[in-house]
Amino acid sequence: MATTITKTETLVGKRIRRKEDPRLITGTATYVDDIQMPGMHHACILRSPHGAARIRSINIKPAINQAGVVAVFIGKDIEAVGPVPCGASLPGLRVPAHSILAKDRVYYVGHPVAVAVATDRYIARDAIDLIEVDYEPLQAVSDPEKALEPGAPAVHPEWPDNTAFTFHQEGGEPEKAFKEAEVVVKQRITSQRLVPTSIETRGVVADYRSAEKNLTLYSSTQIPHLLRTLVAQMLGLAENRMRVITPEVGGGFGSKLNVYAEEALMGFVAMKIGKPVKWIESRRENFLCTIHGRGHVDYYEIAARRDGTVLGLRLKLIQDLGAYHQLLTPAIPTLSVLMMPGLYKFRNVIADIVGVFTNCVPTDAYRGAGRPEATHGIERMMDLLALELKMDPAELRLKNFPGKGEFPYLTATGLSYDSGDYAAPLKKALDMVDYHKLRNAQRDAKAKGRLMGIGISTYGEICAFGPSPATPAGGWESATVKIEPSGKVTVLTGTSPHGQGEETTFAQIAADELGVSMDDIIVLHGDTSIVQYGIGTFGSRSTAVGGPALYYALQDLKAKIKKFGEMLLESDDVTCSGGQCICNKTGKTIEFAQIAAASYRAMKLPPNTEPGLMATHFWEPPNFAFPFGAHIVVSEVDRDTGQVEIQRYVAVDDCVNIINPLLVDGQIHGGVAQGLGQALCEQAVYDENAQLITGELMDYALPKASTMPYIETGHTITPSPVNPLGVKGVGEAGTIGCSPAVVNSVVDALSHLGVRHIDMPLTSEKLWKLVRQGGQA
Amino acid sequence: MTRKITLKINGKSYSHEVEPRLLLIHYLREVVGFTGPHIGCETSICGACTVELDGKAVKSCTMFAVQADGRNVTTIEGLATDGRLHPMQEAFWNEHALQCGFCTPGMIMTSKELLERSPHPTDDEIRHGLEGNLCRCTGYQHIVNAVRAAAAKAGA
Amino acid sequence: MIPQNFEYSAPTSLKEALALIAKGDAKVLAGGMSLIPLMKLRLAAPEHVVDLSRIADLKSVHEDGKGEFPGGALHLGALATHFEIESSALVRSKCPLLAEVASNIGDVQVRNVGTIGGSTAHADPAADYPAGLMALEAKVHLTTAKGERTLPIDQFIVDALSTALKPNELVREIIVPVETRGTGFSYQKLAQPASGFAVVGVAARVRKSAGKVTFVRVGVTGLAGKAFRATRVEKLLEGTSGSAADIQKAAAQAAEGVDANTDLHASADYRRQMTKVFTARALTQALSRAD
Amino acid sequence: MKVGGSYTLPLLRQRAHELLQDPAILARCMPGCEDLKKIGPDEYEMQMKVVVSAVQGLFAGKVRITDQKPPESFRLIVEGSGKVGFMKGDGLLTLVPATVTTGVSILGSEGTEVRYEGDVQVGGTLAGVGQRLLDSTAKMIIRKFFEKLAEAGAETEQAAIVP
Repeated sequence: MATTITKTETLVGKRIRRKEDPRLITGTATYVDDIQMPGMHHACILRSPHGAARIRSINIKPAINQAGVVAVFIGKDIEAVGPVPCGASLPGLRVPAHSILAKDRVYYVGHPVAVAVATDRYIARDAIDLIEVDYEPLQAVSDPEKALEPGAPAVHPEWPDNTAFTFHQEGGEPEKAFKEAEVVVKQRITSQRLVPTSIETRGVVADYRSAEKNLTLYSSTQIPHLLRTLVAQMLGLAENRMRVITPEVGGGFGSKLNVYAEEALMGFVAMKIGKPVKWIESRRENFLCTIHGRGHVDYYEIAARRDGTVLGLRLKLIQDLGAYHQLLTPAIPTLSVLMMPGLYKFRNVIADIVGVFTNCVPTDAYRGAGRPEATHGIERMMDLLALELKMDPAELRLKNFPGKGEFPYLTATGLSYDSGDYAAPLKKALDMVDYHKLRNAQRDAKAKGRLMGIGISTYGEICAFGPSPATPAGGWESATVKIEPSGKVTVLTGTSPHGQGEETTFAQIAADELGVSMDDIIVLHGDTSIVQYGIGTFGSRSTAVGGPALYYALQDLKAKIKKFGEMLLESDDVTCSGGQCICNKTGKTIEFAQIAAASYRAMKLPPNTEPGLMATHFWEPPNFAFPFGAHIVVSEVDRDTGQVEIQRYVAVDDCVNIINPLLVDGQIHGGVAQGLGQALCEQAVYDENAQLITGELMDYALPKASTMPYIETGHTITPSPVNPLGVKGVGEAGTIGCSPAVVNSVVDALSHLGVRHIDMPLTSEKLWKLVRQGGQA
Repeated sequence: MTRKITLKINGKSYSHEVEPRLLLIHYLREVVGFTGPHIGCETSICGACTVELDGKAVKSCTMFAVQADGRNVTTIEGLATDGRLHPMQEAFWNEHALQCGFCTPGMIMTSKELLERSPHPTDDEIRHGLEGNLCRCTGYQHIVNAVRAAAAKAGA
Repeated sequence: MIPQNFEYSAPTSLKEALALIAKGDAKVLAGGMSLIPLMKLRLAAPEHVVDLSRIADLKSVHEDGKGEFPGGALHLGALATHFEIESSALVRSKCPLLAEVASNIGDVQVRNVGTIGGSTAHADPAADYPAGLMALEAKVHLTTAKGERTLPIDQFIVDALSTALKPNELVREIIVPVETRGTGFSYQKLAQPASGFAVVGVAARVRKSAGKVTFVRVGVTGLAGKAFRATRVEKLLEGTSGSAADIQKAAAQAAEGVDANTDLHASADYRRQMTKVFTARALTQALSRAD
Repeated sequence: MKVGGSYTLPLLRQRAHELLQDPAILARCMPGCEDLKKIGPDEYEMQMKVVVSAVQGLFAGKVRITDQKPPESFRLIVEGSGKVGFMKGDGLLTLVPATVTTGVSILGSEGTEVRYEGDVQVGGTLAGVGQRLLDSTAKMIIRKFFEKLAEAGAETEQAAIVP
């Protein structure tokens, strides 16, 4: 339950209900599909039904002849536009030419082939059924390991080995560590393809005014400014003649941290037909052509001493890239490698990534992006090591954390963990479940034949992307604060929140700093013509990078207010807080509103001071932030059916200072739900001909209210030097910590049957088979 | 090919010539302009399009506008009266039962019907009652809290 | 997302409806919960849709003392919704198994609109109703412009998505027996996690007398192309004391001789095993409710 | 998707084999087959309108017969594509003399068991959203095919015997 707000109390740290909610709960918010414009046309895209095929011919005549159809475009019409950009760079990276529409060949089911534009969305849909495409189907490959086998069908004929890149990273002396190890544990661990499935699909409205040569693009995106820069490039437009507006965005989870063919395509169409045009992705399309997440096959090895001290870590990572690189596709597995030691003192690590092309939709950033895969791997391996050494998994973990005094802690992969007390959240979680009692209860349950398990995972997360040298396109963030002449406050953030609640948390920060009511503050975002350049919302960065940018802008603004206050109060001993400046000698006060009015009226100005009250700050973070935490899951497997019941879910997170605990809980719950989805039920399945056979929500199982457990949250606070607010990101934490805790608990439930590892998702049939076969899969 | 339909939406009468294939959700959103109900899937799974038809929660994307001829529709826009939020809207706000907000109109409509049919539901009943509405942001916990809170408030 | 165009008729009487479908080229729309998603995906594209929802005659749910079943019958109009059946005081008291099955279908929005006639005529091999209807030995009352006929449910459902329904014929009502006092019942279902359809669903009815099981009916959905009555199970359990061992022994036969389906969510092997497990669960609960 | 099974026809093996090669019979027995044209030796072009409940698919495709070992076995390859997707079935049919246990055969109890084993690939919308029903529907269509074949066989036998 939220508290209501009064003016002068401190707001940061309070459970305040959100400023963005009134429009959302009344159905009056504007999402992209809610936009209507005079003369607006509708586009519908014809997509390949084949995983791989040559296009022999396309006949658009029957479609173009329909009443209401104004245009049909195919690949050759739009050759001048593009390509779809890849923002990641790796040595030797092979980047396939990624055209807006397919030319003479299609590379995955869903590959756009033609676009029909009509006066009405029903007519546009009818039109694509009338386009005749003659395909010559080719052999396709969907399994990344099979794609690496000699003789596999080549996704791109020019690269018959299907290898987009290899990447090697090493730290310490891994070979020596493995040679000297007393125990080596190995396991193949997969992290399946997932469909991000924001409940709002993607969508674009493009409006081109030819007289001014101005293109306005409304897009459901997480990165309005980057989108403007890149789409302007794709279309050959001057960037300052393009405006991107991000209306309300119905969820992204990384899938809208991208630049898609359709965004440039709609710009192209609007310019061609001279009318606004709208394209709204159907759910079928969302499954087929919006990026997927994960897609790992990992081979892990851990070297350790018999006493449980970890020594070395080896990883061979096969990343299913899909047919093309989207914005960050090849970069995602490199994040896994950076984070592969988890929270443990592995001083010797070696990793090799192979990025593999398949005839599937590209993978890219999906909630956690690379870190859930890494955490899943290392946390599963720690359990396997504990099993091998017959050690308690909690004890093994506690033994291998760096000590509180070892921060900043430099990892073998070259990261500097800013601050931490990794034992604290784990100990708190163990207390919350009463661990020793719980283990006894488990022994009793197992003695009675019940399959009860306890799973632990700890996680560290690299977030707050990030220092610019380590982030494609820059990792800083921007904020502007204005006090309007009437005294009302406007915040412009370069982040692009879409559910995270920064309109509220940023207002809390500004209200505290300025001492004004939250009601007097509005936070604007997502319009490139209103907001200064910004990077956007992803990678748990909005509060952790956008927050400090706002904080510094507020400091600059306060300094200016003070100058005006001193001038107006005719004193050099002035304190500004609580929405006013006070002269410490006379006690005379002046409200910010009066100061604002005077600053804009500018009858008189303080020395070396410009009129107006506005400050902008671009903040470059000195480092990533590394939040951490621990999850514990208690589960029971139904012996007869293999169904898993999550009996308890405890998540303890250390994201340092919390601006709004209500919202942090919401982020953790939502993150855990997506982790549980991966652990238990979600999987994008391509068959051997690269058909996506979980092509809709009827076959792709999302967690439902009835399948989600109650989540108990806890927090520890370990001060961090990383930014002035002492905040770290929390958006991805729940997801990252979740899946290994769930799988560890289920493996624990079945371990007496000889089960060591189970790949996700833990479907009931899979578990039932293991139970029936006494652990032999 | 078109057909005239007349129906009440949020208490007001509307009449239009429509194609039989026009889905009720498109009619509400694009013809009449109630964009509160949303479209999240094609297959009647996600529930973002939920509205009330003659007092019952239905998925307006799995219904033709012609089927609603002569009937009463309530959308999320029809819940607040005289600028006062419906208790379920208030509860969703207080409990932080939404993040991106896209599923919220449908979720509120289903929750409202749930309490009308069962004023004092258990958590389990709430969770089962919301099976036809997907949310990808909240993990449902705050939604369950909101429905429980609205029930408690109504019972108080 | 967008269906193809079609001609639409909304008759207000049965006679009118039957005349409209007499040529046999129209598709009948009841609740639309199966048909409309198919039309939106353009897997179905009927040229003429006849919407039955304005025919008041087809909505009636009533009891009829004489006729189809010796103990009396409930007549469920084809347009009775799943919610109406789940919540009807009459159905809950006179045929509680059917109410329980109805409450397991889809989600509340689907139950508010989907109809028993529509579901039965669609004959989805994983639909819930057929399990209950098989266990109840229900009858399907069909009508054309020229005449009427009544078919037992196991003759009405022919195969996966196939029924004995002719193109010019409508399901008028489903007829189920008024339950004998003391009959125990249960519907147990393993739901597919995405769609909620039954991986397997088992409906059971049992009666006991003087410590013996005197009557058993078991209907199974989801396992095969069509729902069926597990008569082997029934025979094995009848005459026993209904102990846990008796139940297990009988339930073990539930999938015998059946060509089981395989899909993404469950292999044929798993479906068979789950049929046994859920048969045992349904029988156990039904016996616990019988007196 | 693997398919496999068997169906016993009340026909002698030689006759069953002949029927299974006869374009007129195939056209009649393949559910929804609207047109079957010979385009080469053992190769036919066809139009199919497959109706399964509300689902309706128009397919244009080809039927090919290869690996002929009359009367024991042959391979049947059926391909079709339409707006709802495409499919390709490739199966080995083996004909084994058998005893007919059900139904009426004018031949008494002599019959032929047709065993089939093969692979069905499906693409497009059908593959993406039809998973749950593919197996049961494929089986149903195969069953219908053999039922019609048995019917056609009985009729032709009758015609042969009763001039």
